[in-house]
Amino acid sequence: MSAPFLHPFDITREEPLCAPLDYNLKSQLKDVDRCFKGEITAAARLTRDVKLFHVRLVAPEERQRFSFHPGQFVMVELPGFGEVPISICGAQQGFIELCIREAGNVTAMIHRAGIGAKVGIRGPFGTYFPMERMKGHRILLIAGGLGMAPLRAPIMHVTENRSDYGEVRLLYGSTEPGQLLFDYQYEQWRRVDGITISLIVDHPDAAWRGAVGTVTKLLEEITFPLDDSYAIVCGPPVMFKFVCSELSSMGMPRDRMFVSLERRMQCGMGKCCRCNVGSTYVCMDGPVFDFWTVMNLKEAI
Amino acid sequence: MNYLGIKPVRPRVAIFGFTGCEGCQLQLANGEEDLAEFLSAMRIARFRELSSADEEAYDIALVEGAVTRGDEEERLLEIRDRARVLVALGSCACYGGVPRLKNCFDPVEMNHEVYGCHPRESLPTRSLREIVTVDQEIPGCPVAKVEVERIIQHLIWGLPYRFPAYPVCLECKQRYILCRFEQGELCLGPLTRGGCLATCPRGGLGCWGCRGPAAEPNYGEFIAIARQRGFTLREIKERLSFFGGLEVTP
Amino acid sequence: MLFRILDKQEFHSLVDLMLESTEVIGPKKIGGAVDGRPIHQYLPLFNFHELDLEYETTEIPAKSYFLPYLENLSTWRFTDDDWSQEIAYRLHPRVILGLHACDINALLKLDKVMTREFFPNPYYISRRKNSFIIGVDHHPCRGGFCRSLGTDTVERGFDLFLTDLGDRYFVAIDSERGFTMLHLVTVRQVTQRDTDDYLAARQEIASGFGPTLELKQLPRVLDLQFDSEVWRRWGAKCLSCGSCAAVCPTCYCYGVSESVAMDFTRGAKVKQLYSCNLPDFAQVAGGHDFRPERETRLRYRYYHQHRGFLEQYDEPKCVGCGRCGRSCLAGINPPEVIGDLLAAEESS
Amino acid sequence: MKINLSRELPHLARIEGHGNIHLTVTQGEILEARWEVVESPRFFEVMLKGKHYSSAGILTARICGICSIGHCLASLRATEQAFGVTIPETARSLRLLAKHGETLQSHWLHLFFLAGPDFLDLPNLFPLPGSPSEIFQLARRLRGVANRICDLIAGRTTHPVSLQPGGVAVMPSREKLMTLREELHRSLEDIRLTVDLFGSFEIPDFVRETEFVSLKGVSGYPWIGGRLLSSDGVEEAENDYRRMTNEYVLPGNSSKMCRLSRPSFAVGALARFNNNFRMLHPEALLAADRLGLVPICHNPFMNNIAQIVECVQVTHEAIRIVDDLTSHPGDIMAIVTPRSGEGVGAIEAPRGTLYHRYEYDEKGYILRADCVIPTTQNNANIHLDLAPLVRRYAVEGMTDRRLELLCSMLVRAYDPCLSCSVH
Ligand SMILES: Cc1cc2nc3c(=O)[nH]c(=O)nc-3n(C[C@H](O)[C@H](O)[C@H](O)COP(=O)(O)OP(=O)(O)OC[C@H]3O[C@@H](n4cnc5c(N)ncnc54)[C@H](O)[C@@H]3O)c2cc1C
Ligand code: SF4
Ligand code: SF4
Ligand code: SF4
Repeated sequence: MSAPFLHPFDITREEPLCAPLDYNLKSQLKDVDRCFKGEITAAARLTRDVKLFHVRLVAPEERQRFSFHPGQFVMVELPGFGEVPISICGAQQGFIELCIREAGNVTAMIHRAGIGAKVGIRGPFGTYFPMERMKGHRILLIAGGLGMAPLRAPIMHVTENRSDYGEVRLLYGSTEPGQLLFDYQYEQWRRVDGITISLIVDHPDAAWRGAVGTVTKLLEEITFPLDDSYAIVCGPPVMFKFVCSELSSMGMPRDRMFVSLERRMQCGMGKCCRCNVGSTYVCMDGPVFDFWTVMNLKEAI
Repeated sequence: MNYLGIKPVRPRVAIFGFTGCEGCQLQLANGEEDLAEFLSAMRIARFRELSSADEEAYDIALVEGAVTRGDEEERLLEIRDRARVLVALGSCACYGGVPRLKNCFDPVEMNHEVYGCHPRESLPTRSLREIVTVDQEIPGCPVAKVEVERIIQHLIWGLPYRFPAYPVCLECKQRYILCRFEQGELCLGPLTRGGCLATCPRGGLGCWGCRGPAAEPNYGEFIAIARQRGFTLREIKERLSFFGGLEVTP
Repeated sequence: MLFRILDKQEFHSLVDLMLESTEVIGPKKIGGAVDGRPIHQYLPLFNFHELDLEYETTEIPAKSYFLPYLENLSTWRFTDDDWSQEIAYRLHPRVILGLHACDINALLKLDKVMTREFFPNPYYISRRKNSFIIGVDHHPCRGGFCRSLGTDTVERGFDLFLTDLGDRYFVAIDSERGFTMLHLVTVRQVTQRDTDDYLAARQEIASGFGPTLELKQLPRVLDLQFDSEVWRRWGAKCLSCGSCAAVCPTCYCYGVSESVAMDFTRGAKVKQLYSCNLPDFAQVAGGHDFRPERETRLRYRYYHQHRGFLEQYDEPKCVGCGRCGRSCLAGINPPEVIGDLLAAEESS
Repeated sequence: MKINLSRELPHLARIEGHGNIHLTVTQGEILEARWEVVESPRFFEVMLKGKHYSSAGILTARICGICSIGHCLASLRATEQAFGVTIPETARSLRLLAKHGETLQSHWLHLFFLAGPDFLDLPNLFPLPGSPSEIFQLARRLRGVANRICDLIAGRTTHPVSLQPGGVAVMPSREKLMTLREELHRSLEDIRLTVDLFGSFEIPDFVRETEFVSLKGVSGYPWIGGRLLSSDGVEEAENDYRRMTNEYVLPGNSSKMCRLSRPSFAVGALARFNNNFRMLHPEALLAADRLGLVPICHNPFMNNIAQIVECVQVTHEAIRIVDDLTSHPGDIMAIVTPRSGEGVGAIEAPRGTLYHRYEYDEKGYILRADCVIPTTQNNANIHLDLAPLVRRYAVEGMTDRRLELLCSMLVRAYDPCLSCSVH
């Protein structure tokens, strides 16, 4: 037989190839595994094991089209080394801010990569905090430990659109004063943006003048009614479980509290199954869930 | 050459051999495709099997073989002192390996049988970690070169290497290899740490467990399965004790 | 759907034609087990005689031709301080011949995950669209329970589907390229006699099935029996070896590992199919594990097959091929585990 | 000429295992020239006791990382002799092919990485970063072919898996064999380059008459089994190997020693060549001729050259075997039924004749085992070569350093395998 009787199907040719410029658009997504190239333009140490990275997408066009919602995450790729999910903790003037704790191999390597190093970025992925729905309401922002990282994006959103929201309270607990993230911004949030900030630590040092204990203790300060408020709670599972139960006993409906789950992830696209909780993909149906949903997920916390 | 903005260091590596077959050292000279890259990624301070160069200073010591004599123990302690990172290379170094099998025989009789009235010094076989702190183990009889490369890279970065948690069975299935149990043979694949690409089952031999246990070996169920398929406890124990890495419980 | 009749001699010519110009995968006998049972696998064929359509089942499903166990996701090239990424999809057409209904049903389930989701998987799509699938009817296999799941027949997902009528095949055609392919040989229209024979053949196959499992209540039972001792009992047997997921035609979970050459000039990002029964499946940094015990992992696998997937795609993920049970050394198999669960629910 | 020299060369480099040379020369008189093996003994013969026959080949392969295939084959042969098993013809060919792979692996390793640096005046053959030398590339390619033979036939480059009692467990596919054939064919060019390279080296001119022991070739150059032959005219059956080896223990050396008609004898490439050169392939003979290797050669340094000649021989044999395998493949496994009895397996390992002997009980468990290793047989010969070598060159007024080097080169020329010899 002369001509091949089966014609190759070329996925890259079938429709015009479109780089995944905006993962939030269900646009003609083809090369889902191709990443944006991002350059680390700045890396600042926030605490002993946490650094804040500014990553600027190298291609101007990609930079322009990159958009995200607070609560979403990206996959940060070190080519030839590994890829990890990291929440976006802010984006300004063309760069993405990532707050990364040295937890294992890949994160340790990111910490070592010098300024100017190029990393891969895929995303943003996942669900986000319903900032639209919260408009006009009181908001409680509650963080424990590194939970401040995913919480920072909603804080930034609130400060940028301050007039859209009612009273905003930030409750933040950490093990020790040295572990408090973004302490250099508290003044501004307080004075300029009118956010009430309460801090608490487990193990105070000599200089610490604030409250001592766990973040649940700060909830005692809250006197206003909660049935019409919203809460975003970020932190380790034990922490948000406590906080959310406390909040609901104080009258907040469970579907007005939002938490962000962390699971092992290898793709971010609902394919590798590593993040599955029951039937739920944390990467696609989460990482942001309301507490009611979390309670109904078996093995979630 | 910079990699991700980091300049990789070329560590000084020394390779030593104790009681063993030197097959693991030999693997370092195998893997022809990237042998030049591999050897250039480090500065080989000492590799007696292949080189007469002998530098005193080194960062990483790769030690092959088990310890069966007093002088070996002394040398090991000295190497531990000098090396920043001590790596046990191969199953003999990690678990005692095949040389450990002699431990179940009477040492005096054994010596007499082989050397008559001129006995040789020989202590019970010990693995390196029974004597010194070992920073990294690379099991295998012999070690898999690809894995050695990955581990050396991790040592260069100073980051821990994570072995596959799964047992050999997964790789066996994924390579279309027929299960040895189905062929009526015994195989330690369900207990043994994967990562060898199921070399033995692929070559038509059950796994002998040279790489030590997988993350969560289920010994009890394994022995029950093997017995149910007609293997005697003697056979199962002989197999489990072969390379010294697995637990031998009745 | 269109139907035609293909003489066996013509089928032979068709396969020969395919062998001449494309890669052809088909069931091939590769040996026997100690108990004398023949062992088949889907493997590349080199001539018609290697093809054995009378096979009962294969140990490894055809999934590895769509989701290879090891697949390169991207290749990296490094230059000083910079890198580039190369992604390549498999573009060569190939014929996969002799799939049973359960295996085609399994592909349909994978299609739902891989092609119609928010993030379609181009690696899969490329392989799927480049595969010409010829299914074949067969008698029920030992250990299979496809009937209980309604996957013993298949209506879509293939190009051609053959039913053996002795000297000829009754061919169902489900694609344009299948129709075109048949033009290469002589086929004829279906006569009443052919239809009668076909229905008789189907009838005979259907009568070969044993009793079926009643699975309607299963999703609910799985929730109710979440803490059942059934899981402890079966879980204690599990070797955590991942064989079940490896041989399952619908399991698609994976892990990714990257490597870089010793001289840092090139690297690769490689995906390896994984299994939720493996100890580190749900482990995260710092060693925390969301499913640390064998029983919770075993339970999770059954959950995903029979409840989780159903919630998302309105059907269970299992096609009842029985492969997982056959390859499990510990003898953990869905009919028994599910049977125990249903019984536990009855008695509680 | 007066020379004073007291040298300990401990843990000689570029040989397999640990061995020392002791030299003491006072006023030109040799007080001591001693070869000592200090490798730790492992007692394999004891470990084998009580093991199932299926373990024997796997266990004994671990005697040596370089000649694991040789050990495995000797072990399998001993077991099969004990059980009266005849392995199928195809399995026999596959085993021989694996054996050839090992011979190439081992000889190339020795020639390039162990002995080669002496002639090139280098400490080793490691590549310089960025620019590996041409000789390194040549070595890499040749070892690559050798490794791929072992990988393909034995399932792994070191410690074979597919060589099993009764035959060989897997038959490589035709496609893979064809690729191998092409590779072998292409490697002939590299072998020619190697012949040229070694032809350009100056091989020390030292002669000491000795006895050479090897298998006796009947229809071809001998590798697996058959009668045993010495250049002094002794001939024995495989089963009577002990009359050929006469092992004895010397205090101070962990290795045993052997003797036959004289106080020492030699085994290995040179011995095989001297005893069987008539069976060589014409191309191998041509290579011998080009490299000045003439039978009967009594220069131990020429063992290196005999190895190259054998590489030519083995490559041609391997090509022929692959042709046979692709044209008439057959059964590869015989049924093995254990019975009580004893058997001997003699193999020409890269370094010389290797013997395994086992006694089995009726269930197939080993009662007694004996392994005689080539290096054990060579040790006495190495030892006895040292004094005349030192004497000859000391007279020429050679510097200490040169003399030292020459002594280590002599030891290396035998390509000793010390872990083996104190198995
Ligand atoms: C949605 C989401 C958002 C996150 N945001 C942040 C953040 O803003 N800042 C931050 O510091 N960390 C964040 N993490 C956690 C971070 O992903 C892990 O710390 C990181 O993956 C650890 O990888 P490693 O290679 O350094 O550690 P290792 O222990 O070496 O991990 C090996 C592999 O395990 C997987 N893995 C391990 N732990 C986790 C984990 N907790 N979550 C997911 N995968 C894991 C990864 O695939 C990783 O490649 C987030 C995780 C998720 C799921
Ligand atoms: S051969 Fe061994 S490793 Fe492979 S599946 Fe069977 S038991 Fe597991
Ligand atoms: S299969 Fe088993 S014995 Fe063989 S290499 Fe792998 S771990 Fe070692
Ligand atoms: S779970 Fe088992 S029976 Fe169901 S499809 Fe997978 S392998 Fe087949």
